[in-house]
Amino acid sequence: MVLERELIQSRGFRNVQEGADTVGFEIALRMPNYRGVWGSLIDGVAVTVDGQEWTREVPRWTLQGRTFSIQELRQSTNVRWQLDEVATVMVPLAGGLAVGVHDVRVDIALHAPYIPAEFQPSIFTSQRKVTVLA
Amino acid sequence: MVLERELIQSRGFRNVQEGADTVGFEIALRMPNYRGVWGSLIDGVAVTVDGQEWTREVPRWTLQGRTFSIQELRQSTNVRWQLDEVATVMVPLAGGLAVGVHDVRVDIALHAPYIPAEFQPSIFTSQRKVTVLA
Amino acid sequence: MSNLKYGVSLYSYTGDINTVLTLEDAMAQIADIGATGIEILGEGHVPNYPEPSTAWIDQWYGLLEKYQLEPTNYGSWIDSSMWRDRDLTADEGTGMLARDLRLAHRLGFTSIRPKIGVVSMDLRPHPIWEEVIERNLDLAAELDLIICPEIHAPTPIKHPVVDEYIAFIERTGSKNFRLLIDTGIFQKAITTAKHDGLSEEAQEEGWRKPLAVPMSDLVDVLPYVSFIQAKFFDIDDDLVDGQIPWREILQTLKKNEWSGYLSSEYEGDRLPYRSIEQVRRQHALLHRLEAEIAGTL
Amino acid sequence: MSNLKYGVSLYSYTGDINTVLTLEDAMAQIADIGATGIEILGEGHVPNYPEPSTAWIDQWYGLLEKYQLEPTNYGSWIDSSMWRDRDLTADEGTGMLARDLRLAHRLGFTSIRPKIGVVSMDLRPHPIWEEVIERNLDLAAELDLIICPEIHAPTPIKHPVVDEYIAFIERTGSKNFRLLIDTGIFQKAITTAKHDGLSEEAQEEGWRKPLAVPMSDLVDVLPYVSFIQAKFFDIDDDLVDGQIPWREILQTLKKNEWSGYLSSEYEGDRLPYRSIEQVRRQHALLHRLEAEIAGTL
Ligand SMILES: [Mn+2]
Ligand SMILES: [Mn+2]
Repeated sequence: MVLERELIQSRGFRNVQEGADTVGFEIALRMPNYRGVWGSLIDGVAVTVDGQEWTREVPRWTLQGRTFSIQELRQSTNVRWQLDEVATVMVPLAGGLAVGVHDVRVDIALHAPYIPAEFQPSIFTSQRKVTVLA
Repeated sequence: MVLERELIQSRGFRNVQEGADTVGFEIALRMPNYRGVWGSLIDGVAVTVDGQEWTREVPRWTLQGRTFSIQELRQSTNVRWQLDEVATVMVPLAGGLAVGVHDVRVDIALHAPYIPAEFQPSIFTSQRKVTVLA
Repeated sequence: MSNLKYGVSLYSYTGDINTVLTLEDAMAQIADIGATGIEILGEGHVPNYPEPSTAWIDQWYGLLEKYQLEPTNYGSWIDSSMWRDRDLTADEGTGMLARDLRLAHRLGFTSIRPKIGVVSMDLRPHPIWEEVIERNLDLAAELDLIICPEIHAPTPIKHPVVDEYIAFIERTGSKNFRLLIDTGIFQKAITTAKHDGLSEEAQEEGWRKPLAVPMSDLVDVLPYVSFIQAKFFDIDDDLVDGQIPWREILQTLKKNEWSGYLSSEYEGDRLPYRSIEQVRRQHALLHRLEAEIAGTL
Repeated sequence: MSNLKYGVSLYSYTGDINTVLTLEDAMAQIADIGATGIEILGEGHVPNYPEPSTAWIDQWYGLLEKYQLEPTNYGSWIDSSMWRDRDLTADEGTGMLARDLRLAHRLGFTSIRPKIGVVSMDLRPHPIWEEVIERNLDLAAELDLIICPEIHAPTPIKHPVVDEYIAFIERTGSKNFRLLIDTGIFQKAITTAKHDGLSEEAQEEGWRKPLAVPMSDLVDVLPYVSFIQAKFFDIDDDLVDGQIPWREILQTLKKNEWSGYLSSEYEGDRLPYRSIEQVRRQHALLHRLEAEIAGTL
């Protein structure tokens, strides 16, 4: 399998249900760096949908089948975001997003210890229109 | 494996040796149609390299490991150009092409019997710069 | 009671498949939008067609299971002018269709669309069509496959070709021959989508001219329709399709209690990845419309 | 007598690999240009790193055989600031490098480049580096692997960091520690290639400023150099590289009888498929230059 070239994948953009309630939405992201990294080097992702913003502290991360808050991920030791695996980031939003096309932007923050601390973290930005079906 | 999006593939663009002589060059092409076709529906490919042209009657075709002149291919019965397989077209040219970047254009002619004869063949054109290494 | 099911033809991903989408990626995309049916083109999507390896067939069934998809329609061709010096014989055409029926069955399909070569500007099928189909009706029955020629622009529903198909159904009484409707015949406005390979005039003649078949014509043949290819070209950011009248189509299907598959055929511009997003938009639009119509019927 | 061998690092295909190139496609590309060596990044190109499946390892060896490629250098990292509250300990770093040495060996590599976190704007490596490497020298010897830190812009050759590496080689007498030269240090002209993720200032500081290390500095350390990453950004339609002085580099290597791999590291704009064509151009250029130089030496 291959991933879409855009960091924001079409597949996996959807609302999230908890029982009968829609509690948020999630986005599948391709790793923007040239190597995969340990989860603790991920400093979060800021998400903007149709102008509404969520800071890096908000989205929850699912990597390799395990779910973390960003605070937990920064302290993690044995989970990775690989080049060939998507990260799923979940943004809490009561009622979720309307079915249809949304303008989504992500600013993904990653640490690279071999680059001076003054330049940390690296920020990888991607923006595109994607469609929620349900 | 996947193929390059451009019909003209980078991989497979090379000069062809026969013994000590360079007798031509070859280009690997992705099928331009939405289905694969039987070889007899291929009406040839015109090739232009850096302004020099060869008509559809000239290039030799290698499909599924077998090599044909275009006249032979038009009469063939059991060879196909599939969506997931490249066709290799060989253009005779004494000495071959110079090592370096070339401007290559192909005009691939395919027959589609479900389209009126008046509109046959369909011509699929692709042009790009590709590099010969040897 | 109408039961509409949704699928996607791999034709939608032309240009993307084998370059930026593997078969598995395409199936994952289809499953991700909640569709349940997958349509393929035998000559397009079966590696080493007409003789796929058993390894590939195993992979095919493994992926159907993994993504919970069912094979719907299998597109085949009867290329009646394969060579310059002679036409295909009825014997040869019969053999071709039989080969595809067997392969379609082996891959789990329940419907097959043979595309027959034409002999005139108004797209009359080659005269062998009737014999080729008739000689395969028993095999189709044995394999539980419906053979359905495609009603495709620029051929409308009210046309001698369609009349002949219906006469054939009535004459043979076969349950294994039906019609496939390509929704391109309902196109109401021009499309600027470029169709690779075709000349300007051929495109003018065949694809850009909105045929705008009225819904009443669809109603007339609906009892004979077994499958619908949901052809479209472009759906914008507001989920508006400027060419295909989806609300009318769905209303007609629901009101006339038609059940079966709507299988996406994206035929717009072939920019990398565009097909993926467009198919998502189409399904979002169709689901929204179906819910709205359910509220009004 | 200098024997130059040519390889490609999968780093070159960043952005393309996993999207428009599978591992096999990348290997087929490398073989197609007559290169014999493949370099990878462990954390980038090994699925489920650091614990690839045995199925993947079998596939890896199968592809090496099919495309007649030999594993050259394996890029690893010792991320000395993995967490916000504390640095990596020497023990932890030692374990990390040992893990990568074993994995590199298991995949058939003969050279490993550990990239160590830095503690200053002039890119001093974290002080654990010396203990981490020293405690792994025996393992490296046992596995026949050369550990080679990368001399990478903006760190030139005449720099305390490189002095320390050379002092380490001389003090330990180990044959398993050498230098890796990234040809970005010879960059003579500015590049406009965009490096994703880095701020403008970081790029200004590190990548766009031509460091233009003189060839005489390379000559001085050449006896310690075991591997060369042939970093480049753009080669034009006439096979001219405006940034990296390949003629001087090859002349220096040939004249000083250096033997080993030049492994392509394309680091220009990440437009889809551009890496493939740029690597082809680089190899065409290097082969042409090597032949020209052979005629003059
Ligand atoms: Mn159709
Ligand atoms: Mn490097």
